[in-house]
Amino acid sequence: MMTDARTSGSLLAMSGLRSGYGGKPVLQGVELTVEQGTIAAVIGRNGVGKSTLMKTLIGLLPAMDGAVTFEGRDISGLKPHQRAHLGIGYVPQGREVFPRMTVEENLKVGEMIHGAKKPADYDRVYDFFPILRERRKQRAGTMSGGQQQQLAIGRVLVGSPSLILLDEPSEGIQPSIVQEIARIVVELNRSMGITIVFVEQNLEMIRAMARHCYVMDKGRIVTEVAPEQLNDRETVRRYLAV
Amino acid sequence: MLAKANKLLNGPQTIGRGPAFWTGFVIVVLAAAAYPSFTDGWTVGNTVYFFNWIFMALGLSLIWGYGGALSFGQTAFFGLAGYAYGILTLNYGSDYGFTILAVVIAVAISAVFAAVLGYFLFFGRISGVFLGIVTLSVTLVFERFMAQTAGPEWRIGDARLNGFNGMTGMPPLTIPWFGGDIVLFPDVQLYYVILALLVVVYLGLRILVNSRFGNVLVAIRENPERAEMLGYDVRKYQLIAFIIGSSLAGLSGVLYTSWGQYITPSSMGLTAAALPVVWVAVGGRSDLTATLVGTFAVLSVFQTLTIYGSQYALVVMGALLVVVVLFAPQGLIPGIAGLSRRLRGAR
Amino acid sequence: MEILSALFAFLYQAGDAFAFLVLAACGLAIIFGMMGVINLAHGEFIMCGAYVTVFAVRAGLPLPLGIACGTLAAGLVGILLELLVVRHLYNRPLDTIVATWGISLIATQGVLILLGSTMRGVGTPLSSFTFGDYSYSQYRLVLMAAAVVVLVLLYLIFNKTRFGVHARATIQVPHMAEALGVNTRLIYCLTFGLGSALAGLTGGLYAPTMTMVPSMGATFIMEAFVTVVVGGADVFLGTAPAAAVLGVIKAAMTSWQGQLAGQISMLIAVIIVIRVLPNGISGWLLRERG
Amino acid sequence: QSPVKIGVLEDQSGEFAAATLPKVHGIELATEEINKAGGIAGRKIELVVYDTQSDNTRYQEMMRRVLQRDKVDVVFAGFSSASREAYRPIVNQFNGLAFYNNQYEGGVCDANMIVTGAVPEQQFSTLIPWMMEKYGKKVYTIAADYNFGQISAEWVRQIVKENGGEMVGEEFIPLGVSQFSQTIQNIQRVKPDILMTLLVGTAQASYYEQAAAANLKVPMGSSVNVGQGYEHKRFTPPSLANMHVTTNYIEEVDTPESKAFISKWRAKYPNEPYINQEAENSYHAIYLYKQMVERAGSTDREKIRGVIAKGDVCVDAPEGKVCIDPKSQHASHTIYLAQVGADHSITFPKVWNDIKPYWLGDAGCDLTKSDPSAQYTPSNPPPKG
Amino acid sequence: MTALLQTIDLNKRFGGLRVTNNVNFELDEGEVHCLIGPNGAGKSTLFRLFLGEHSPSSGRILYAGEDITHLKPFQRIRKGISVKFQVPGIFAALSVRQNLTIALQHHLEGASLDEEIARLLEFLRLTASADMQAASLSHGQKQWLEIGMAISLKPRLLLLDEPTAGMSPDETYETGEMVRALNADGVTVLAVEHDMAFVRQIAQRVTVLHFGQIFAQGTVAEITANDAVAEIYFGHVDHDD
Ligand SMILES: Nc1ncnc2c1ncn2[C@@H]1O[C@H](COP(=O)(O)OP(=O)(O)OP(=O)(O)O)[C@@H](O)[C@H]1O
Ligand SMILES: Nc1ncnc2c1ncn2[C@@H]1O[C@H](COP(=O)(O)OP(=O)(O)OP(=O)(O)O)[C@@H](O)[C@H]1O
Ligand SMILES: [Mg+2]
Ligand SMILES: [Mg+2]
Repeated sequence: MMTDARTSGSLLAMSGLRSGYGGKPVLQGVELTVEQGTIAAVIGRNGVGKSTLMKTLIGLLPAMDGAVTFEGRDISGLKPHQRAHLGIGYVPQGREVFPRMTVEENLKVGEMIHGAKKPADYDRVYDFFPILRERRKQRAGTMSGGQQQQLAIGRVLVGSPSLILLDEPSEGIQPSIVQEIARIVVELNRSMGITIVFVEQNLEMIRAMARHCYVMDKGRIVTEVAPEQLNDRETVRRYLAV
Repeated sequence: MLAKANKLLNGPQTIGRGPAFWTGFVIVVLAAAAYPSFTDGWTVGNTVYFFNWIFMALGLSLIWGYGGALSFGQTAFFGLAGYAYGILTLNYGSDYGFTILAVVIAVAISAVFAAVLGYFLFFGRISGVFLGIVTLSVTLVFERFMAQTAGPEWRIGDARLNGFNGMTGMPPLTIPWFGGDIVLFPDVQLYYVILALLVVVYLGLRILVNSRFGNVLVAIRENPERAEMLGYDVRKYQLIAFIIGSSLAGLSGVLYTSWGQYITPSSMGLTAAALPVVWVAVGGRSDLTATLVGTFAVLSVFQTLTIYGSQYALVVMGALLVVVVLFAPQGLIPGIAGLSRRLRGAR
Repeated sequence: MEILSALFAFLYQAGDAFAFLVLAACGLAIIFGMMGVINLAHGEFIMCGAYVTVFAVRAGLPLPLGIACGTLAAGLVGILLELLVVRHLYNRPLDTIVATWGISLIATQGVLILLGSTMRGVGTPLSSFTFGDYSYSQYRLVLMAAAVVVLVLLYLIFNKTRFGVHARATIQVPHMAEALGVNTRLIYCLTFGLGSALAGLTGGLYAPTMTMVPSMGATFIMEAFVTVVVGGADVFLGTAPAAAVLGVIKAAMTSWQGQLAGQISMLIAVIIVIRVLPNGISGWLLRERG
Repeated sequence: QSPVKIGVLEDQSGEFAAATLPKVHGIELATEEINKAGGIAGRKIELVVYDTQSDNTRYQEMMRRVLQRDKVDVVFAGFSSASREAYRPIVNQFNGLAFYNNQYEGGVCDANMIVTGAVPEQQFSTLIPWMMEKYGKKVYTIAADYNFGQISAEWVRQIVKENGGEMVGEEFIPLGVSQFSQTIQNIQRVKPDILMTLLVGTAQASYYEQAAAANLKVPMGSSVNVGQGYEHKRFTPPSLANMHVTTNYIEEVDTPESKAFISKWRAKYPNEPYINQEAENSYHAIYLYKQMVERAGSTDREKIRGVIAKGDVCVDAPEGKVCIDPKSQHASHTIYLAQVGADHSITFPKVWNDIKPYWLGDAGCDLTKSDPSAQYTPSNPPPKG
Repeated sequence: MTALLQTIDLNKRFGGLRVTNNVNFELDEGEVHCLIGPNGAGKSTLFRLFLGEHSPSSGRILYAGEDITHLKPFQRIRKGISVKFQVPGIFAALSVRQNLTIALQHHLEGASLDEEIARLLEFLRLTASADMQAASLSHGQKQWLEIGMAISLKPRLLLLDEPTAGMSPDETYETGEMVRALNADGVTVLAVEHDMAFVRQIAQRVTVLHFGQIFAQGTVAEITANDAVAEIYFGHVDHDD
């Protein structure tokens, strides 16, 4: 567990966050606070800016306006690798594994989270995703879609991040492993206090994992719903219907 | 019919559309037509010389800019057609406008060779840098081979290949005319012929790239797998583009040869092979207009530098290239277009 | 003895061609093969290494130290260029053709203006040895050994070190490497610097055997590109076998039919190899490995 | 009075710059001297200089420019034979007059051209018999694989045969080749008495260093080294040791005329790496032209050719007396045999005076009668008749 | 014979790995068939074999009774097969409109082409983004665009590899309705999916692939009730919503 002072405070906070592509903002002023040690889901329709938010948090997109604070420190000006060194892990939408490197080498890159200050824990990752152990020497580009997704998740776990940003982790994964991932995430959160922010469409997974669920629309967080409420078709319609 | 032509001329694959652009186009063509009356003989002949190269650049724009296949071998076709013209005219003379026929045959020869080479390349699924290196190798094989044909045994009919020193003595273009052929030395008459040819080729290519064919070509550039999965025979389209582009290189070669009555293996060497790539990349490869204007601009700027820059010319040229690439990522012409749009927008 | 002498002669020639191809290509294998930067100024890095080596030796340093200076100088120039120019072009590899062509023009002509059209060389060290009917230069054996050492070192650097893994990750999916904590700017810079330094090393090694002129790099560039491309995407599984294949073909054809045949046969071998293996030799070696 | 305009197209950058820069200087030096002394028939000389960048297409562009726009009276142009062939059609088209001041493979029979460089019959008919007498009869040639090398090799072959020698090998090297291990081995195999090296360009010059490193010590002969590329100055001794070159001039020539010339040169260009034969050719070519114009009373090409046809256009050049042969419009020369020592010092074991460019005239080229505007070789001579 | 697509002893090996293992699969004309199975079971590989992107190590593929094993991919497409890949394959630098044009120009031109594009854009909810570069669409939008291109070909057989990945439940539902509508028009559909709600919505038959072999086949109900399938694929909790 982390120190007490931190457990109670907010780990990650966004205020008035705006960012986008080619001068056109997609995020229109995101306000969100994520508590240390929580699991927060972001949901919303296609194209509202969920992935844009994740990219802005890790720094792949520069913020046009507003601020991101992490552990009480403004990180808006930091480069992605500097943010990673503070312990933020990012699993992008669409996997983005290093295709011409082996599975093992892909995992190796993940060691740099925390600036490689923490010992890398391969065994844990291999235990979570046995296929990765089996295919250690296969080139990542030739793995199946779901296998790549597992690799992308495993890759950040190697570096023991203190915050993980997950963009649609269940995409392309078979149901039993979706459940497994949900279980793993909750377990990591519980045993190591890792904070998780994830974007997801799979309501079941949200229900299984999330403690908070934020709805995004047109580049803003418009409301919070309780994860249990997602059982309710009407709620879902309201926030996610097209 | 007219609507269709209009659509093809103004399609999504080319920049510049609408009345403003075409008014500009007409003005430029008219200005070009009037130009010889305002300038001296050297400038006219020299402008023709620049025009000669543009066909090759346009061809590369088609193959590379639109089709996504970087050919480093434009000069192979340039040289092939140039030599073919020389051999034909040295053997059969230039009477009765034979030179025009020789142009046609020479370009056809380069088209046939492009078809054979292109078949070998595209049907062998060679792509990317591999394509670049194979085409470069082909042109270098030509160069090395032609360079050693100095001996008297290397002759075809009356035409001696003459090794590295190059082939000379071929006649300039002639047009059969009542009361004697018109000989097109690099002068006003040749200027108009080439200008007309350039306008025709430019418009023709514009129509081509905005047609269904052009759509498929850019699709292949973007994602050949997807294009194939939409039912297009990727290899065939690439081959056709390659043949057309290479024939245009052949046309440049013939025009160059007849212009200076000279063709040499070094026209197919490493430096020569890199030049079209540089012109096209600097101008803006994925647009015909940009390529045309860019090539002309690069040629004139480089020549001007050579004239006035003394030994610093090459240094300045190099610096210009670096600067253009850094500050106009889309190429010079789209870069300028974008800048002016932004300036207008800012106002 | 006749046969032994002829056999040694052939091996020596093939080894000589191999060394030339490997050393010409190794810097490019990184800059082009790995980073995708089509570096037409590769020859000028070689020239830089050669010139600095010659200056250093003339200033009194022993040749190996001179070569080290040449390597270092080319590496530093590479890093500088990376910072100023190449850095901005990673996502536009084709534009690197133009930029590096420009750099090459500046370098060649700049050196011509500054240092004159030619310079006195340093002379080949070591002496000759005789085997059978022929006498050979010992220094050429050093070149062959250097080629092998460079290959082994590169293999180790890129496959066994953290830097190597990070470099490959950066080159394949840069933004992801960055997001995982790799300082990609630094990696790019160092990788480019390494490639340039290797070119400089080649220049330094060959400086004692060649005439020193600003355009000397041009004699390497064609061979370098051909070797890298025939090798294919994987630098180390590619460059070495490609150099071996091309080296043997070139040596055999040269001794049988002369230099022109050697050159042309090498180019034709390139065309054929690529036709048969459209992804280069390493693409073929890796095809089934998954 | 309007000046006499002389166009100068030489490669001041690129591959050939090393050998060509002194040519420009030679022209400038002569021009300065003549202008100081009152010019050509009272008219000052004005130079129009362009850098052709060792690029044939630049010759085409710039030759048209000097003739058509700058309207020069005469052009001094070209280093490589290819560049000469590139501009020759243009000179013919505009009926201009061009000086080619370069040692070359010979054979250009063209009324628009005046050649002041040495040609094979001048260099080989002197060098080869001398060397065969001294070293032996077995000759091996390595030559650049293009016109210059091939035609020169043809000359070597012919002269070796005429003098009762034997060719034991011939090898042609493509331009740009810089690695010679195989060639060195081939030479060792046949053990020639004499090695003729007709290599061209900076890449091929690497041969000497590599041959020396492999301990190949056959006496060498050449028509291009030393005189053109001053390799004995650029290479580390003893890589060029035992090289023999026939040249019409190099800065080591130890005559009072030569010494005076060198001191004038050094005063103007103290940093010149070397004053080679092409530099001297270019220098005295200006004086030849001056004499022609003054005697013709005009810069008109036909009038000038009328003067040449008299057969007595001669100047006293730093090398000695130089005259223009009316049939071929080539120059006669003093030929120095330069021998390179182990420390790369030069000695001159023999000097031939007034060697004529006889071959073209003997073979049937007579520009006083007709102008074929062609280039011939021994195996492709002018048509008889 | 009603089989539109049939494989006979189909095998595919990558090095030592047998990814497709003696598959004898039949797809009936007119049905909507779902292919499910664990990650790495070989579903996408099977698709690539159908399309000719991979050539089989052994075995044959028949389409409408004709042996297409050795046809080139584009030739198969021309016979009426169309596909949406797992990883969206679009023409990134071209506008959304051009992407669709390229797919539609096979059988349409002029005004009717423009009309059809407008209709499709509306349908795909991409009207507002019509002139944007396809590269700048969000992940879900790219999926839509690719589906649009696939159906533009008016295929007889439509292959969909994870068409709803990254879509919200509602969008998934709509995609399902679209598939059913196409099927009603006579298009045969073969879809790979991990989203069981979607499978339930559209599938008339389901095939489970495991280690490159057909593991089970049947209706959705049969498959979900199959314990062995639950073991390898669904996991323990079954659910309903
Ligand atoms: N590279 C880009 N360039 C320009 N615009 C972009 C780019 N990427 C995304 N956009 C635009 O930004 C908006 C938000 O995209 P984003 O990827 O954040 O959506 P999302 O909420 O993650 O959707 P999905 O659920 O489909 O992944 C979209 O309208 C998209 O068109
Ligand atoms: N080129 C290749 N080399 C080696 N193995 C490969 C190659 N391509 C695929 N594989 C392996 O084949 C197996 C099947 O992959 P495939 O992509 O068909 O799976 P899938 O069923 O589509 O899985 P998913 O649901 O995860 O998309 C995987 O184990 C994969 O790693
Ligand atoms: Mg997204
Ligand atoms: Mg799959």
